[in-house]
Amino acid sequence: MTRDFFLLLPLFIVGAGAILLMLRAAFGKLTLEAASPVSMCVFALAFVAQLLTGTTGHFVPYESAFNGMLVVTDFSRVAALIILACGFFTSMSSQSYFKENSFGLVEYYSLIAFSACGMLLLTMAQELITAFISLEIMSLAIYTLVGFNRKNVGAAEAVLKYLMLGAFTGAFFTMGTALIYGGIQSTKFAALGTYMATEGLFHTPAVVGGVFFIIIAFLFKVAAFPFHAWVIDVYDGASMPVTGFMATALKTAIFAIFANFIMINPALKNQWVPYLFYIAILTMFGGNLIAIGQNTLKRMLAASGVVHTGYLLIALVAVSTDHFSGSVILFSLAAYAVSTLGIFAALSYLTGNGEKRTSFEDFKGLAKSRPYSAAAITIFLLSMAGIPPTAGFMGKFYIIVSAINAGQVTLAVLGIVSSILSMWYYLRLIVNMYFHDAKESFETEKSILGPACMLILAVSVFAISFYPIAI
Amino acid sequence: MLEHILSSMIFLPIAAGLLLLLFPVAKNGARAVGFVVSVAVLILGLKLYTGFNGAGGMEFVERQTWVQSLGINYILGVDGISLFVLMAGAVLFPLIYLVFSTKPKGYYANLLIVEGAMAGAICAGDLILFYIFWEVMLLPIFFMIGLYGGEGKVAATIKITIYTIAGSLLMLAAILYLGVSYHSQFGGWSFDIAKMGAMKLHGTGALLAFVAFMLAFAIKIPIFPFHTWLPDAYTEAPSAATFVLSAIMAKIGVYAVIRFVIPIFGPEFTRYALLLAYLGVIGMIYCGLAAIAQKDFKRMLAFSSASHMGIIALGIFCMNIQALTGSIYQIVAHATSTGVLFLFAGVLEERSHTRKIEDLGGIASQAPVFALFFAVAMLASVGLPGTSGFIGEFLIILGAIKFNVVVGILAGTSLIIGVCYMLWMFQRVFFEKSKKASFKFKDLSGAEVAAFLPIVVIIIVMGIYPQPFLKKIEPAAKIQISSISQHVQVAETIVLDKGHKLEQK
Amino acid sequence: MISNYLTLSIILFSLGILGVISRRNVFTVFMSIELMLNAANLAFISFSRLHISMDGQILALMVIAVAAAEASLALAVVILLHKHKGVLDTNIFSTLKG
Amino acid sequence: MEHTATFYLGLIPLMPLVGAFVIGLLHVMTCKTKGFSEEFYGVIACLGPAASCIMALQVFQLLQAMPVDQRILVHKAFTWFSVGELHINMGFLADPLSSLFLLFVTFIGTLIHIYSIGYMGGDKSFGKYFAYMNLFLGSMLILVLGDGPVVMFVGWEGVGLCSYLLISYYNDDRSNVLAGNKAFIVNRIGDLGFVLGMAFLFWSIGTHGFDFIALKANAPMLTPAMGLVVCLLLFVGATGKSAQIPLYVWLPDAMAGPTPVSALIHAATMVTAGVYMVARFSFLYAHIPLSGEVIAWIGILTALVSAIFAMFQDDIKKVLAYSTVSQLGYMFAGVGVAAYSAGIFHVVTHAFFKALLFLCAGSVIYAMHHEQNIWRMGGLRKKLPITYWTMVIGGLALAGCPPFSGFFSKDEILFSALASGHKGIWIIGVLVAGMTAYYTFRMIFVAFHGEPHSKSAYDHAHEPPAVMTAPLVILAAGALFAGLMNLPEVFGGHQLVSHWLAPSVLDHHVHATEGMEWMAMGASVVVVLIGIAIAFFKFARGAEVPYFSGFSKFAYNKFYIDELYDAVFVQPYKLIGSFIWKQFDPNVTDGPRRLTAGIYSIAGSAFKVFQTGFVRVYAIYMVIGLSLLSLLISQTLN
Repeated sequence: MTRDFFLLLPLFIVGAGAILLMLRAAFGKLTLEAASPVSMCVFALAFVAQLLTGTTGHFVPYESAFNGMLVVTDFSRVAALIILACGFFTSMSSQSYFKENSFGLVEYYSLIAFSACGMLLLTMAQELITAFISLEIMSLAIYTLVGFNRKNVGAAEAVLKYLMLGAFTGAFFTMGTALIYGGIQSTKFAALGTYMATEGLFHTPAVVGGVFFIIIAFLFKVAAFPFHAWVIDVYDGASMPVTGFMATALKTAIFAIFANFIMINPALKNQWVPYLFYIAILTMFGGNLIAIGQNTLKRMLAASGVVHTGYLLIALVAVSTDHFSGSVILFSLAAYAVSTLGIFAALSYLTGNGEKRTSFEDFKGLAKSRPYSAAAITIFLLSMAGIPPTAGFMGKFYIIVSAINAGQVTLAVLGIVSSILSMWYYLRLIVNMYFHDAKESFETEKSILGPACMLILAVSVFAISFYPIAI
Repeated sequence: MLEHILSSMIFLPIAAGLLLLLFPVAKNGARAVGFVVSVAVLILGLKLYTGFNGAGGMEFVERQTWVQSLGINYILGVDGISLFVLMAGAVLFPLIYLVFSTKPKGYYANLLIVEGAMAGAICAGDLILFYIFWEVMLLPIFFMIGLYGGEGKVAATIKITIYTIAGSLLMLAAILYLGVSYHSQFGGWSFDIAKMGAMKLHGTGALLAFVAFMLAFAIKIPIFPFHTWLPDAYTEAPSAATFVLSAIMAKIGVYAVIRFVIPIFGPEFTRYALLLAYLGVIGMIYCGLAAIAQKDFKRMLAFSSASHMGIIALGIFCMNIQALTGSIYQIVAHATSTGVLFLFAGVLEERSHTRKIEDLGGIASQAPVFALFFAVAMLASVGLPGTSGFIGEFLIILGAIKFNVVVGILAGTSLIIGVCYMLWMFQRVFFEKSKKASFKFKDLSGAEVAAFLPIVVIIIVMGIYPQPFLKKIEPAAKIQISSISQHVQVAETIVLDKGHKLEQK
Repeated sequence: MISNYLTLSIILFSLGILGVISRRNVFTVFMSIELMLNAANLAFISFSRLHISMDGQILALMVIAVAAAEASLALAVVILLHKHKGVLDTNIFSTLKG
Repeated sequence: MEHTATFYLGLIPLMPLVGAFVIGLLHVMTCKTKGFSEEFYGVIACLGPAASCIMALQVFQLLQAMPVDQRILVHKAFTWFSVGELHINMGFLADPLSSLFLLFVTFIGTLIHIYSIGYMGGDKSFGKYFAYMNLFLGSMLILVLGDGPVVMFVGWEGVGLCSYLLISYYNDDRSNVLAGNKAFIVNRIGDLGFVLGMAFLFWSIGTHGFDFIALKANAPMLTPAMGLVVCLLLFVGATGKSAQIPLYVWLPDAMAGPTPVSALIHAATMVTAGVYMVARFSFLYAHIPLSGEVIAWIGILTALVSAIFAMFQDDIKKVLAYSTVSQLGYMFAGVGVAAYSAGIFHVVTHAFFKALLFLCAGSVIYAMHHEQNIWRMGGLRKKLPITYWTMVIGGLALAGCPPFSGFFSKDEILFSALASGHKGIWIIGVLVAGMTAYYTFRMIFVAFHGEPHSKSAYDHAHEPPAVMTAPLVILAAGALFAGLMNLPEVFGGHQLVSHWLAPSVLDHHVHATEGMEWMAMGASVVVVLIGIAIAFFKFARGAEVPYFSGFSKFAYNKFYIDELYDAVFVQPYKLIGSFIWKQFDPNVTDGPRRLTAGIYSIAGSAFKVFQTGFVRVYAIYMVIGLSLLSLLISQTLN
């Protein structure tokens, strides 16, 4: 009983923190300055709690009460850790961001916490409606965050696109759920798994269609080709820290549930491997081709996010269904998260008031006036590009090893080719920062948290890379 | 200390370089630090050299487990081959700090990092470790060219980086293929180079992996036709970077072929050795011809360096002890001759503020000492007997003749080609009437003489009394040769088919 | 018998999709999405009738609740967009592109 | 056999090298300041050669003391390099052949050093000159003493380097440097032949030991085909070093160097290295008659062609240069017909009289303030008596009229050619002898007889100092009497040189009737006298600058061989180079990379089009993707 409580403790902490923040904001008891440390504390607390429940294994908390809708596994636990860390660093960098931009409110932090709640729930969800609800908890908060800058038409447009398409896929998800319910009279993953094991994949068209719809929904959420188009514009419209948060935490959560869902039955996974194979390739190369065309950092990073989705799909294809640990997926998610958060943290204060510096041109000569920021950004970019000894390299390394190990040599090679292609736009920024003369002095408001966050992440880029995992 | 001597040779410079980058230091301070550290590395290297007994196997081995589940370990070690590549770097690096006195902090710091990274790549005994160092050693060069290079620096930087990274990422795929096939053959994971030799590789997979490896190394060396990045990079790079690229980094490419490709891909290597040998020798001639057309002495030296690399590479592909030993010896010789020529080019550029050959002239009368040193290095690079250049070149040609007559004869032409452009350049730069740019050309200062004199001495000594060095190289080379000897039979029949086999009694 | 309900729900769902991709007015688009969600609900309910179990009904209720939350957010967005441009044509809101 | 005194062999080359090092060091250290006095340099410079000359004498006596069949001294200083089957010792070998060379190389070298002190007086980089000269002598001695091809090659290339350095000694003038480059590059072409020859030799019989003794022992194992390849490749090296067709072109230009250099390097010693090498490898060439044929014919043709050139030159040094080429041709003809001792003997005598002639020319040039055109001299007989008479002696020796040294050596070559049945070679040889006599005395008469052509120069002309004339006299004595060393039996001589060389060269002894020998001798003497006579009647009473036309113009311009080489080799080389650099490398070799890069960036900009920004379009993408996927799945269903 208590164990179950402890297992869900991080979730409770974050939720409580979110509500607390909201109330304090409502009563105007909390300044914007102080809000971000508070939410940092919340996330840190949750993180520690998550670490303390470090028991290995596979638990079903409050089985009777929740009717086995949530399952805590090592996989979900690590995913939760990543998500909490993302929340922590996002609220850290947000403070410096709101020093530059004026539209900040305390609710912002509570929304981040709420969305984190949804994500945590999502990682544990083992039942479709729970998944749907947690998905919506997450999404609704994120929608609000995307459109948080009410004055900015770009933000409004972004939220329109995101909300519209998100709801659209939500509808698919529900329809899928309905069909599966119709097929097997239950919406639990376990039930679905056993059903497939006994009856086979194609016994009832309802199940086939349902599974199809649900996977489509996931593919949309992770922005896989051809469901990727929205992500560029939405990231572009959203404000920096939110973009970073979406790019990392949200992706982690979705991949967690995606992996959980597709692993419920080997046959299911094997049925989807060929499709995921092509989707992964298209996603990587589509992303690369979009990325080289871009002139603003945000859009480039969004596109590179699409490319990384492609890598993660490779990992998904490659993970072995027997003894599924998902360590590869999580490691590469962590590696990607660290560098992406880092670069967005840096950008959230470097872009200046109203995000006036956004294009590659604007960052010419950054190294001259802000050497440390430039160095950190370089580290993050190299990590994204997968240059050793950064975390990004190890992430790609594990993915490709597992791919070759799973016999997907083609995927492995194409993955490497795509990372050759990706060198182009990462280098472009480094070249701009270092090898050109400064057009401006990059004056920004004094703030500690943002740079501090960036430096911590820069260090952890290397720290993570040397953390060995079992494949 | 002595049991971690390799690690300290690797990480001392890297740490020093990173610290220099992190904290604000005056340029002279940075230079002093760089000099001290590189000298320290040199001392360690000398300890290593003296402690090395040259039985042929790996010595000073260090092992640390890293990623247990994938059998990735931190393994370092040197044998007769790597020892000399390592020593070349250790000996030559202090020079840079003596010669280039007025450069910014980052310049010196990057040099330190690249020194450490290259040492790592040379000593690495694990494929993943090697790959990591292999990539890391490019970054400082990337920044040096981009930050302190000439006009066309950005284009040159992008070109060299994309080119080399493309190569090395393919090599990564090949490395992973090796690991996985080891896994499938012996159960456990391992990337230990020593164990790789035991694998039986066959089929297209092995071939592709071989191609990927060769591609990466061919780009680094560079072997024709993958040399096109070289002229731009060598020319636009600051002289120290060019020096590093030509003197040591290119050699690591050659070294890597010896260390990885020969033991692991014996059959493929022997099958395609002839083709590769032709590429090497064609590259030698091709770049030698291109060198004669240069107006810019740095670019000319770049092409000459490429030309020499062609013949060094040829030495490996001949698969006999003379040629292999020769090319290992030539690695050091070339580092001390052409590498130093690039340093001289740097001096020339700094003092005359031009890279155009026709702007210069009559320096020999202005700066006799400089001219003398330059001449010695130049003669070594054209392989004059009595200098270090001859031994290696002679051994390579000898081995090439044994391997394949046509290749051997073509390789012989290097005697002529090299001397043509070198004399041509020497005449216009050092002889004739002195022109405006070189009119009041300052001769080498005492410090510079002190810096270059040891190298000149090394060039001469290596030419007159090479045996002590060869004694250390030969056993290791023998091991490499024996590792492919069982395949050489196949290769010889293929050569026979080509009909170029030298009749022997 | 039950199949008719399912057919109806499928038709509604398809109509929703059609609406989303064909209509330009933000309101209509959101209404079509609601249509899709309700098609799903219809499917739930008919299935629960088929299986003679109440789960489906519960699930339908939950979906409705979520849909309501979503709709509220959608309305907020609609107001936001109208503030900015005064029109609700999705094509107007295409400044982020390329 | 090993001997207690063999360390001399190591010391002999070392002495001049040490001298070179010391002088070079002093020069480099003091070249900016005033520097040391010329005398100082001169003395140090002469020490090395003198010392090695004395030691050479020691070695010679040592050998003499030994029984004839074991006259071999070997000194292995250290293992030079050894890889696999290849073991190269830094070893020195003294046998009759090399000891003979040692003697005259060191002797003449010393004399020329002494002479140079006077000739180079007042030169701004006096020290550098002597450093180079000593370095040259050291390399030459290594070449001579090397106990194997590889060590020999060290000296071989060393002398090439020194000749380059000394030709381009006055390096302010582009033409001199170009001459130096030409010499070095042409020599390198020859060296390519040498290296390849060594390589083939090694892989065929060298694996059991790669020094001359072992090679000699294993020579019979050599297959004829491989033997021919090796012999010809080595001979290519010889043609480069000894200025034979087709690689003779560098030697005339080499006259750009100071005259003593021309005397020492480009007449007496270095250029004979090729002959020496062939004699060294006589154990190979003796087995392969065909290679001998080739050598002999190339030699005699070279002799002919260059004699023709010499007849029309007006630069005194150019005349001598071409006569050197032509004499070298004789020597090769000699060794070609397996008369090695005759060839070597001619090398020795030629060393004396040609050095003498060059030094005489040098003192003329010195007297005329660096005027080299014979048509601007004239009448110098009274002004420079010593020079004149020594030069006449040298001329007679060169022309080969008895009893001067040249006569015996040249005659021996021609006779052995005839006796071994090479009639054609003999006829050409005799002809060339006549031409030689003609152009030699043309030069002497024009320069020393008749009226002075330029009064002013004539008035300033004066006999050079004793330090220059003394060597002239000594060499003149040599030129006069050197021939007696190898006096043939018909004159009651004992052919000392031939017998001395017998153990180390495989002479192919011919037995012919005395009558034949007399006939051959008579013929050449007659031709020589005719040649001198023609020269006398044409030029002795003073002659005007000739106007060349037709064949003479063609010959005056050396058959335009240089222009031909330039058009056929040099220009194409440069063109290919610039073509590769300007066209081929950027467009073809680098093409694929540029193409991919271009395609990539174009595709990138093209892909932007799909990001329309219309949310409806994105929804449509989704639906399309969805329907495609569902299609695929329905495929799998049935």
